Amino acid sequence: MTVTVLLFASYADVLGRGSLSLDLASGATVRDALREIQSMPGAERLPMQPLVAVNERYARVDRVLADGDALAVIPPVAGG
Amino acid sequence: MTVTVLLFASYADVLGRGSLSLDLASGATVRDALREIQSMPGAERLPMQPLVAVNERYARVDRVLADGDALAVIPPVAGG
Amino acid sequence: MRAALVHRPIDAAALTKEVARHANGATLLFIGTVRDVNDGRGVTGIEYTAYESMAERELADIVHEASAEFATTDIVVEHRLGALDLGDASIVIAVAHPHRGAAYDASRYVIEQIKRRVPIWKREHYVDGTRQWVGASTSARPVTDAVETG
Amino acid sequence: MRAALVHRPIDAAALTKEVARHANGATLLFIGTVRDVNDGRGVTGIEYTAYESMAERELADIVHEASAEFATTDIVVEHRLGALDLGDASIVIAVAHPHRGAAYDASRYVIEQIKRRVPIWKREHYVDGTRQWVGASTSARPVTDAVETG
Repeated sequence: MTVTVLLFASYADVLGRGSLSLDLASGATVRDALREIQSMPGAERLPMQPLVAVNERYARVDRVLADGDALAVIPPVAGG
Repeated sequence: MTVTVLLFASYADVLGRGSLSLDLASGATVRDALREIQSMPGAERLPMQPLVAVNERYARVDRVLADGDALAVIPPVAGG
Repeated sequence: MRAALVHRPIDAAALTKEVARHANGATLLFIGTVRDVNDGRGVTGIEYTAYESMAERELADIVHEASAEFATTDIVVEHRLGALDLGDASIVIAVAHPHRGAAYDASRYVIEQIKRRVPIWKREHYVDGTRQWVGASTSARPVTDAVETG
Repeated sequence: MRAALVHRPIDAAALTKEVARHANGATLLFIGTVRDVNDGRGVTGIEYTAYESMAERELADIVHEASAEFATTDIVVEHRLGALDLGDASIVIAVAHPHRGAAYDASRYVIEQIKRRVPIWKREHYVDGTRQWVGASTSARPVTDAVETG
Protein backbone atom coordinates (compact mmCIF):
# COMPACT_ATOMS: atom_id res chain seq x y z
CA MET A 1 0.00 0.00 0.00
CA THR A 2 1.05 3.60 -0.48
CA VAL A 3 0.98 6.37 2.12
CA THR A 4 1.60 10.05 1.44
CA VAL A 5 3.94 11.65 3.97
CA LEU A 6 3.64 15.40 4.55
CA LEU A 7 6.54 17.39 6.00
CA PHE A 8 6.47 20.96 7.27
CA ALA A 9 8.70 23.78 8.46
CA SER A 10 12.00 22.51 9.95
CA TYR A 11 11.16 18.89 9.03
CA ALA A 12 10.64 19.79 5.39
CA ASP A 13 13.98 21.61 5.50
CA VAL A 14 15.98 18.73 6.94
CA LEU A 15 14.52 16.23 4.45
CA GLY A 16 14.69 18.70 1.58
CA ARG A 17 11.04 18.26 0.55
CA GLY A 18 7.47 18.80 1.68
CA SER A 19 6.04 15.43 0.80
CA LEU A 20 6.98 11.93 -0.29
CA SER A 21 5.32 8.59 -0.97
CA LEU A 22 6.04 5.51 1.10
CA ASP A 23 5.32 1.92 0.02
CA LEU A 24 4.50 -0.08 3.14
CA ALA A 25 3.42 -3.64 3.85
CA SER A 26 -0.24 -4.15 4.65
CA GLY A 27 -0.80 -3.70 8.39
CA ALA A 28 2.06 -1.23 8.79
CA THR A 29 1.72 1.29 11.60
CA VAL A 30 2.76 4.91 12.01
CA ARG A 31 5.83 3.56 13.85
CA ASP A 32 6.82 1.53 10.79
CA ALA A 33 6.40 4.56 8.55
CA LEU A 34 8.49 6.73 10.88
CA ARG A 35 11.26 4.11 10.82
CA GLU A 36 11.36 4.37 7.03
CA ILE A 37 11.39 8.15 7.12
CA GLN A 38 14.12 8.23 9.75
CA SER A 39 16.43 6.20 7.53
CA MET A 40 16.49 8.93 4.91
CA PRO A 41 19.38 11.40 4.46
CA GLY A 42 19.05 14.37 6.82
CA ALA A 43 16.46 12.61 9.00
CA GLU A 44 18.95 12.23 11.85
CA ARG A 45 17.79 15.74 12.81
CA LEU A 46 14.21 14.60 13.33
CA PRO A 47 13.23 13.71 16.89
CA MET A 48 12.85 10.01 17.74
CA GLN A 49 9.12 10.36 18.38
CA PRO A 50 7.68 13.30 16.48
CA LEU A 51 4.03 14.23 16.67
CA VAL A 52 2.07 12.79 13.76
CA ALA A 53 -1.35 13.23 12.22
CA VAL A 54 -3.18 10.75 10.01
CA ASN A 55 -5.72 12.32 7.67
CA GLU A 56 -5.55 15.64 9.55
CA ARG A 57 -6.03 14.22 13.05
CA TYR A 58 -3.33 13.63 15.64
CA ALA A 59 -2.56 9.91 15.86
CA ARG A 60 -0.54 7.49 17.99
CA VAL A 61 2.46 5.57 16.71
CA ASP A 62 0.60 2.24 16.94
CA ARG A 63 -2.10 3.48 14.57
CA VAL A 64 -2.44 1.04 11.64
CA LEU A 65 -2.22 2.82 8.31
CA ALA A 66 -4.42 2.24 5.27
CA ASP A 67 -3.68 2.66 1.60
CA GLY A 68 -4.01 6.32 0.62
CA ASP A 69 -3.62 7.72 4.13
CA ALA A 70 -1.98 11.11 4.56
CA LEU A 71 0.64 10.88 7.32
CA ALA A 72 1.82 14.29 8.48
CA VAL A 73 4.94 14.61 10.62
CA ILE A 74 4.26 17.62 12.81
CA PRO A 75 7.10 19.82 14.12
CA PRO A 76 6.54 21.61 17.43
CA VAL A 77 3.67 23.95 16.70
CA ALA A 78 4.21 27.69 17.12
CA GLY A 79 0.99 29.39 16.11
CA GLY A 80 -0.69 32.30 17.81
CA MET B 1 -16.61 73.68 61.62
CA THR B 2 -18.24 73.15 58.25
CA VAL B 3 -18.12 70.03 56.13
CA THR B 4 -19.44 69.71 52.57
CA VAL B 5 -21.48 66.57 52.00
CA LEU B 6 -21.66 65.17 48.47
CA LEU B 7 -24.50 62.87 47.40
CA PHE B 8 -24.75 60.82 44.22
CA ALA B 9 -27.12 58.68 42.19
CA SER B 10 -29.84 57.06 44.34
CA TYR B 11 -28.65 58.89 47.47
CA ALA B 12 -28.99 62.26 45.76
CA ASP B 13 -32.47 61.23 44.68
CA VAL B 14 -33.69 60.23 48.15
CA LEU B 15 -32.37 63.42 49.74
CA GLY B 16 -33.44 65.57 46.80
CA ARG B 17 -30.05 67.21 46.34
CA GLY B 18 -26.45 66.55 45.34
CA SER B 19 -24.69 68.40 48.13
CA LEU B 20 -25.26 70.13 51.44
CA SER B 21 -23.28 71.82 54.19
CA LEU B 22 -23.08 70.45 57.72
CA ASP B 23 -22.03 72.43 60.80
CA LEU B 24 -20.33 70.04 63.20
CA ALA B 25 -18.59 70.34 66.53
CA SER B 26 -14.83 70.25 66.50
CA GLY B 27 -13.62 66.63 66.69
CA ALA B 28 -16.72 65.25 64.98
CA THR B 29 -16.25 61.99 63.08
CA VAL B 30 -17.74 60.59 59.89
CA ARG B 31 -20.15 58.66 62.14
CA ASP B 32 -21.38 61.94 63.67
CA ALA B 33 -21.88 63.45 60.24
CA LEU B 34 -23.80 60.41 59.03
CA ARG B 35 -26.10 60.64 62.06
CA GLU B 36 -26.94 64.22 61.05
CA ILE B 37 -27.56 63.25 57.46
CA GLN B 38 -29.71 60.28 58.45
CA SER B 39 -32.05 62.54 60.40
CA MET B 40 -33.03 64.42 57.24
CA PRO B 41 -36.28 63.84 55.33
CA GLY B 42 -35.97 60.92 52.89
CA ALA B 43 -32.82 59.61 54.54
CA GLU B 44 -34.64 56.59 55.92
CA ARG B 45 -33.88 55.02 52.54
CA LEU B 46 -30.13 55.34 53.06
CA PRO B 47 -28.34 52.27 54.44
CA MET B 48 -27.23 52.38 58.09
CA GLN B 49 -23.57 52.21 57.15
CA PRO B 50 -22.99 53.60 53.67
CA LEU B 51 -19.56 53.74 52.11
CA VAL B 52 -17.98 57.17 52.51
CA ALA B 53 -15.02 59.05 51.12
CA VAL B 54 -13.30 62.02 52.69
CA ASN B 55 -11.52 64.29 50.22
CA GLU B 56 -11.85 61.68 47.45
CA ARG B 57 -10.49 58.73 49.43
CA TYR B 58 -12.52 55.97 51.04
CA ALA B 59 -12.64 56.51 54.80
CA ARG B 60 -13.82 54.73 57.95
CA VAL B 61 -16.65 55.96 60.14
CA ASP B 62 -14.29 56.81 63.00
CA ARG B 63 -12.32 59.21 60.82
CA VAL B 64 -12.16 62.63 62.49
CA LEU B 65 -13.29 65.39 60.16
CA ALA B 66 -11.64 68.77 59.67
CA ASP B 67 -13.13 72.10 58.67
CA GLY B 68 -13.58 72.22 54.89
CA ASP B 69 -13.50 68.47 54.33
CA ALA B 70 -15.55 67.00 51.49
CA LEU B 71 -17.53 64.03 52.79
CA ALA B 72 -18.98 61.92 49.97
CA VAL B 73 -21.64 59.33 50.71
CA ILE B 74 -21.04 56.61 48.13
CA PRO B 75 -23.87 54.41 46.81
CA PRO B 76 -22.99 50.90 45.67
CA VAL B 77 -20.70 51.47 42.70
CA ALA B 78 -21.72 50.11 39.30
CA GLY B 79 -19.05 51.18 36.82
CA GLY B 80 -17.57 49.11 34.05
CA MET C 1 -0.41 54.50 30.97
CA ARG C 2 -3.56 56.60 31.11
CA ALA C 3 -7.06 56.56 32.57
CA ALA C 4 -9.88 58.94 31.76
CA LEU C 5 -13.59 59.57 32.05
CA VAL C 6 -15.04 60.65 28.71
CA HIS C 7 -18.35 62.13 27.63
CA ARG C 8 -18.19 60.86 24.01
CA PRO C 9 -17.96 57.46 22.30
CA ILE C 10 -14.79 55.48 23.05
CA ASP C 11 -12.49 54.76 20.11
CA ALA C 12 -11.25 51.22 20.79
CA ALA C 13 -8.90 51.27 17.79
CA ALA C 14 -7.21 54.43 19.08
CA LEU C 15 -6.67 52.82 22.49
CA THR C 16 -5.22 49.73 20.82
CA LYS C 17 -2.73 51.92 18.96
CA GLU C 18 -1.91 53.79 22.16
CA VAL C 19 -0.58 50.63 23.86
CA ALA C 20 1.16 49.21 20.77
CA ARG C 21 4.92 48.80 21.01
CA HIS C 22 7.25 46.41 19.21
CA ALA C 23 8.28 44.87 22.51
CA ASN C 24 4.71 43.62 23.05
CA GLY C 25 3.51 40.26 21.77
CA ALA C 26 -0.01 40.38 23.20
CA THR C 27 -2.66 43.08 23.27
CA LEU C 28 -5.88 42.54 25.19
CA LEU C 29 -8.91 44.73 24.71
CA PHE C 30 -11.82 44.53 27.13
CA ILE C 31 -14.94 46.29 25.90
CA GLY C 32 -17.92 46.60 28.24
CA THR C 33 -21.17 47.23 26.39
CA VAL C 34 -24.78 48.03 27.30
CA ARG C 35 -26.82 44.81 27.36
CA ASP C 36 -30.47 44.50 26.45
CA VAL C 37 -31.33 42.43 29.54
CA ASN C 38 -30.24 42.72 33.16
CA ASP C 39 -31.65 40.56 35.94
CA GLY C 40 -34.38 39.44 33.56
CA ARG C 41 -35.61 42.97 32.73
CA GLY C 42 -35.54 44.42 29.23
CA VAL C 43 -33.13 47.37 29.09
CA THR C 44 -33.30 50.17 26.50
CA GLY C 45 -30.33 52.26 27.62
CA ILE C 46 -28.15 53.29 30.55
CA GLU C 47 -27.14 56.62 32.06
CA TYR C 48 -23.70 56.64 33.68
CA THR C 49 -22.77 59.24 36.27
CA ALA C 50 -19.74 59.56 38.56
CA TYR C 51 -18.08 61.38 41.38
CA GLU C 52 -15.76 62.50 38.65
CA SER C 53 -12.71 63.80 40.49
CA MET C 54 -12.57 60.78 42.79
CA ALA C 55 -13.34 58.34 39.98
CA GLU C 56 -10.45 59.66 37.91
CA ARG C 57 -8.14 59.32 40.89
CA GLU C 58 -9.26 55.74 41.59
CA LEU C 59 -8.92 54.81 37.91
CA ALA C 60 -5.39 56.23 37.87
CA ASP C 61 -4.53 54.32 41.07
CA ILE C 62 -5.81 51.06 39.58
CA VAL C 63 -3.82 51.52 36.39
CA HIS C 64 -0.68 52.22 38.42
CA GLU C 65 -1.26 49.17 40.59
CA ALA C 66 -1.70 46.96 37.53
CA SER C 67 1.38 48.46 35.92
CA ALA C 68 3.51 47.66 38.97
CA GLU C 69 2.04 44.21 39.56
CA PHE C 70 2.19 43.02 35.94
CA ALA C 71 5.25 44.93 34.72
CA THR C 72 3.89 46.93 31.82
CA THR C 73 3.26 50.62 31.30
CA ASP C 74 1.05 49.90 28.30
CA ILE C 75 -2.35 50.19 29.97
CA VAL C 76 -5.04 52.64 28.90
CA VAL C 77 -8.59 52.87 30.26
CA GLU C 78 -11.48 55.06 29.20
CA HIS C 79 -14.87 54.97 30.93
CA ARG C 80 -17.75 56.77 29.28
CA LEU C 81 -20.35 58.83 31.17
CA GLY C 82 -23.74 60.10 30.03
CA ALA C 83 -26.60 58.44 28.15
CA LEU C 84 -25.65 55.24 26.34
CA ASP C 85 -27.69 53.13 23.94
CA LEU C 86 -27.76 49.35 23.63
CA GLY C 87 -24.44 48.05 22.34
CA ASP C 88 -22.55 51.25 23.18
CA ALA C 89 -19.19 50.75 24.91
CA SER C 90 -19.21 52.05 28.50
CA ILE C 91 -15.60 51.06 29.10
CA VAL C 92 -12.56 50.00 27.10
CA ILE C 93 -9.43 48.64 28.76
CA ALA C 94 -6.40 48.18 26.50
CA VAL C 95 -3.40 46.30 27.86
CA ALA C 96 -0.30 45.26 25.96
CA HIS C 97 2.55 43.13 27.26
CA PRO C 98 5.42 41.07 25.91
CA HIS C 99 3.58 37.92 27.12
CA ARG C 100 -0.07 36.97 26.95
CA GLY C 101 -0.50 35.58 30.47
CA ALA C 102 0.34 38.90 32.09
CA ALA C 103 -1.83 40.77 29.58
CA TYR C 104 -4.88 38.70 30.56
CA ASP C 105 -4.13 39.02 34.27
CA ALA C 106 -3.58 42.78 34.11
CA SER C 107 -6.76 43.34 32.10
CA ARG C 108 -8.79 41.25 34.52
CA TYR C 109 -7.28 43.06 37.52
CA VAL C 110 -8.22 46.44 36.11
CA ILE C 111 -11.87 45.58 35.38
CA GLU C 112 -12.41 43.79 38.70
CA GLN C 113 -10.98 46.71 40.68
CA ILE C 114 -13.04 49.21 38.70
CA LYS C 115 -16.21 47.25 39.47
CA ARG C 116 -15.26 47.26 43.15
CA ARG C 117 -13.89 50.73 43.82
CA VAL C 118 -14.54 53.41 41.25
CA PRO C 119 -17.43 55.73 42.18
CA ILE C 120 -19.45 55.41 38.99
CA TRP C 121 -23.17 54.65 38.95
CA LYS C 122 -25.61 53.60 36.32
CA ARG C 123 -29.34 54.03 35.94
CA GLU C 124 -30.97 51.51 33.64
CA HIS C 125 -33.94 52.47 31.50
CA TYR C 126 -36.38 49.63 30.93
CA VAL C 127 -38.74 48.70 28.14
CA ASP C 128 -41.70 49.40 30.46
CA GLY C 129 -40.63 53.05 30.77
CA THR C 130 -39.26 52.83 34.31
CA ARG C 131 -35.67 53.42 35.33
CA GLN C 132 -33.61 52.35 38.29
CA TRP C 133 -30.17 52.86 39.81
CA VAL C 134 -28.24 49.62 39.72
CA GLY C 135 -26.67 48.53 43.00
CA ALA C 136 -23.55 46.41 42.99
CA SER C 137 -22.66 44.01 45.76
CA THR C 138 -19.89 46.11 47.24
CA SER C 139 -21.90 48.23 49.66
CA ALA C 140 -21.60 47.66 53.36
CA ARG C 141 -25.22 46.50 53.40
CA PRO C 142 -27.86 45.87 50.73
CA VAL C 143 -29.50 49.00 49.42
CA THR C 144 -33.02 49.27 48.06
CA ASP C 145 -32.60 51.34 44.96
CA ALA C 146 -34.89 54.21 44.26
CA VAL C 147 -37.41 53.30 41.59
CA GLU C 148 -39.12 56.00 39.60
CA THR C 149 -41.41 56.09 36.66
CA GLY C 150 -39.50 57.49 33.72
CA MET D 1 -18.76 31.37 15.36
CA ARG D 2 -15.98 31.26 12.76
CA ALA D 3 -12.30 30.40 12.43
CA ALA D 4 -10.10 31.06 9.44
CA LEU D 5 -6.55 31.23 8.17
CA VAL D 6 -5.96 34.40 6.19
CA HIS D 7 -3.18 35.62 3.94
CA ARG D 8 -3.85 39.34 4.47
CA PRO D 9 -3.87 41.74 7.43
CA ILE D 10 -6.50 40.98 10.08
CA ASP D 11 -9.17 43.62 10.64
CA ALA D 12 -9.71 43.59 14.42
CA ALA D 13 -12.57 46.09 14.22
CA ALA D 14 -14.44 43.87 11.77
CA LEU D 15 -14.06 40.88 14.09
CA THR D 16 -15.31 42.97 17.01
CA LYS D 17 -18.44 43.85 15.01
CA GLU D 18 -18.90 40.23 14.02
CA VAL D 19 -19.35 39.12 17.65
CA ALA D 20 -21.42 42.14 18.74
CA ARG D 21 -24.95 41.43 19.90
CA HIS D 22 -27.17 43.36 22.30
CA ALA D 23 -27.29 40.36 24.62
CA ASN D 24 -23.55 40.69 25.26
CA GLY D 25 -22.10 42.86 28.01
CA ALA D 26 -18.43 42.00 27.49
CA THR D 27 -16.28 41.73 24.40
CA LEU D 28 -12.71 40.52 24.67
CA LEU D 29 -10.21 40.95 21.88
CA PHE D 30 -6.89 39.13 21.99
CA ILE D 31 -4.36 40.39 19.45
CA GLY D 32 -1.08 38.55 19.04
CA THR D 33 1.63 40.66 17.43
CA VAL D 34 5.16 40.17 16.15
CA ARG D 35 7.65 41.16 18.84
CA ASP D 36 11.07 42.67 18.26
CA VAL D 37 12.83 40.33 20.69
CA ASN D 38 12.45 36.60 21.36
CA ASP D 39 14.70 34.66 23.73
CA GLY D 40 17.03 37.63 23.78
CA ARG D 41 17.51 37.80 20.01
CA GLY D 42 16.53 40.82 17.91
CA VAL D 43 13.73 39.89 15.51
CA THR D 44 12.96 41.78 12.28
CA GLY D 45 9.97 39.75 11.07
CA ILE D 46 8.26 36.35 11.09
CA GLU D 47 7.05 33.99 8.38
CA TYR D 48 4.03 31.89 9.36
CA THR D 49 3.23 28.66 7.55
CA ALA D 50 0.69 25.92 8.29
CA TYR D 51 -0.65 22.52 7.42
CA GLU D 52 -3.62 24.53 6.28
CA SER D 53 -6.40 21.99 5.97
CA MET D 54 -5.64 20.44 9.36
CA ALA D 55 -5.05 23.83 10.98
CA GLU D 56 -8.46 25.06 9.86
CA ARG D 57 -10.09 21.91 11.22
CA GLU D 58 -8.30 22.25 14.57
CA LEU D 59 -9.20 25.95 14.81
CA ALA D 60 -12.84 25.11 14.12
CA ASP D 61 -12.77 22.36 16.75
CA ILE D 62 -11.30 24.72 19.34
CA VAL D 63 -13.93 27.38 18.65
CA HIS D 64 -16.69 24.78 18.97
CA GLU D 65 -15.24 23.48 22.22
CA ALA D 66 -15.05 27.00 23.67
CA SER D 67 -18.58 27.72 22.51
CA ALA D 68 -19.93 24.64 24.27
CA GLU D 69 -17.86 25.11 27.43
CA PHE D 70 -18.52 28.82 27.90
CA ALA D 71 -22.01 29.08 26.41
CA THR D 72 -21.57 31.63 23.65
CA THR D 73 -21.63 31.37 19.88
CA ASP D 74 -19.94 34.77 19.55
CA ILE D 75 -16.38 33.63 18.95
CA VAL D 76 -14.36 34.51 15.85
CA VAL D 77 -10.70 33.71 15.22
CA GLU D 78 -8.45 34.67 12.36
CA HIS D 79 -4.81 33.56 12.11
CA ARG D 80 -2.62 35.17 9.51
CA LEU D 81 -0.05 33.28 7.42
CA GLY D 82 2.83 34.59 5.31
CA ALA D 83 5.49 37.23 5.97
CA LEU D 84 4.71 39.57 8.87
CA ASP D 85 6.56 42.68 10.01
CA LEU D 86 7.14 43.86 13.58
CA GLY D 87 3.87 44.87 15.21
CA ASP D 88 1.70 43.04 12.67
CA ALA D 89 -1.13 40.97 14.14
CA SER D 90 -0.63 37.23 13.61
CA ILE D 91 -3.87 36.32 15.38
CA VAL D 92 -7.03 38.01 16.59
CA ILE D 93 -9.53 36.24 18.82
CA ALA D 94 -12.83 38.05 19.41
CA VAL D 95 -15.19 36.70 22.06
CA ALA D 96 -18.40 38.29 23.29
CA HIS D 97 -20.57 37.08 26.14
CA PRO D 98 -23.30 38.40 28.42
CA HIS D 99 -20.78 38.23 31.32
CA ARG D 100 -17.13 39.19 31.49
CA GLY D 101 -15.81 36.20 33.44
CA ALA D 102 -16.84 33.75 30.74
CA ALA D 103 -15.51 36.07 28.03
CA TYR D 104 -12.04 36.08 29.62
CA ASP D 105 -12.10 32.32 30.18
CA ALA D 106 -13.25 31.53 26.65
CA SER D 107 -10.65 33.83 25.10
CA ARG D 108 -7.89 32.28 27.18
CA TYR D 109 -9.05 28.77 26.34
CA VAL D 110 -8.93 29.50 22.62
CA ILE D 111 -5.41 30.97 22.60
CA GLU D 112 -3.96 28.27 24.87
CA GLN D 113 -5.43 25.48 22.75
CA ILE D 114 -4.20 27.13 19.55
CA LYS D 115 -0.67 27.33 20.97
CA ARG D 116 -0.88 23.66 21.88
CA ARG D 117 -2.61 21.99 18.94
CA VAL D 118 -2.89 23.95 15.75
CA PRO D 119 -0.26 22.97 13.14
CA ILE D 120 1.13 26.41 12.41
CA TRP D 121 4.84 27.20 12.42
CA LYS D 122 6.86 30.36 12.42
CA ARG D 123 10.33 31.20 11.23
CA GLU D 124 11.87 34.23 12.86
CA HIS D 125 14.17 36.54 10.94
CA TYR D 126 16.87 38.11 13.09
CA VAL D 127 18.76 41.38 12.96
CA ASP D 128 21.98 39.46 12.18
CA GLY D 129 20.43 38.15 8.94
CA THR D 130 19.83 34.57 10.13
CA ARG D 131 16.45 32.91 10.46
CA GLN D 132 15.20 29.98 12.47
CA TRP D 133 12.08 27.87 12.96
CA VAL D 134 10.69 28.42 16.43
CA GLY D 135 9.96 25.30 18.44
CA ALA D 136 7.28 25.38 21.10
CA SER D 137 7.37 23.19 24.17
CA THR D 138 4.64 20.82 23.02
CA SER D 139 6.73 18.34 21.04
CA ALA D 140 7.22 14.83 22.39
CA ARG D 141 10.92 15.62 22.83
CA PRO D 142 13.05 18.74 22.41
CA VAL D 143 13.92 19.49 18.81
CA THR D 144 17.03 21.25 17.60
CA ASP D 145 15.69 23.66 15.06
CA ALA D 146 17.33 24.02 11.72
CA VAL D 147 19.35 27.21 11.57
CA GLU D 148 20.21 28.73 8.23
CA THR D 149 21.88 31.85 7.07
CA GLY D 150 19.26 34.08 5.50
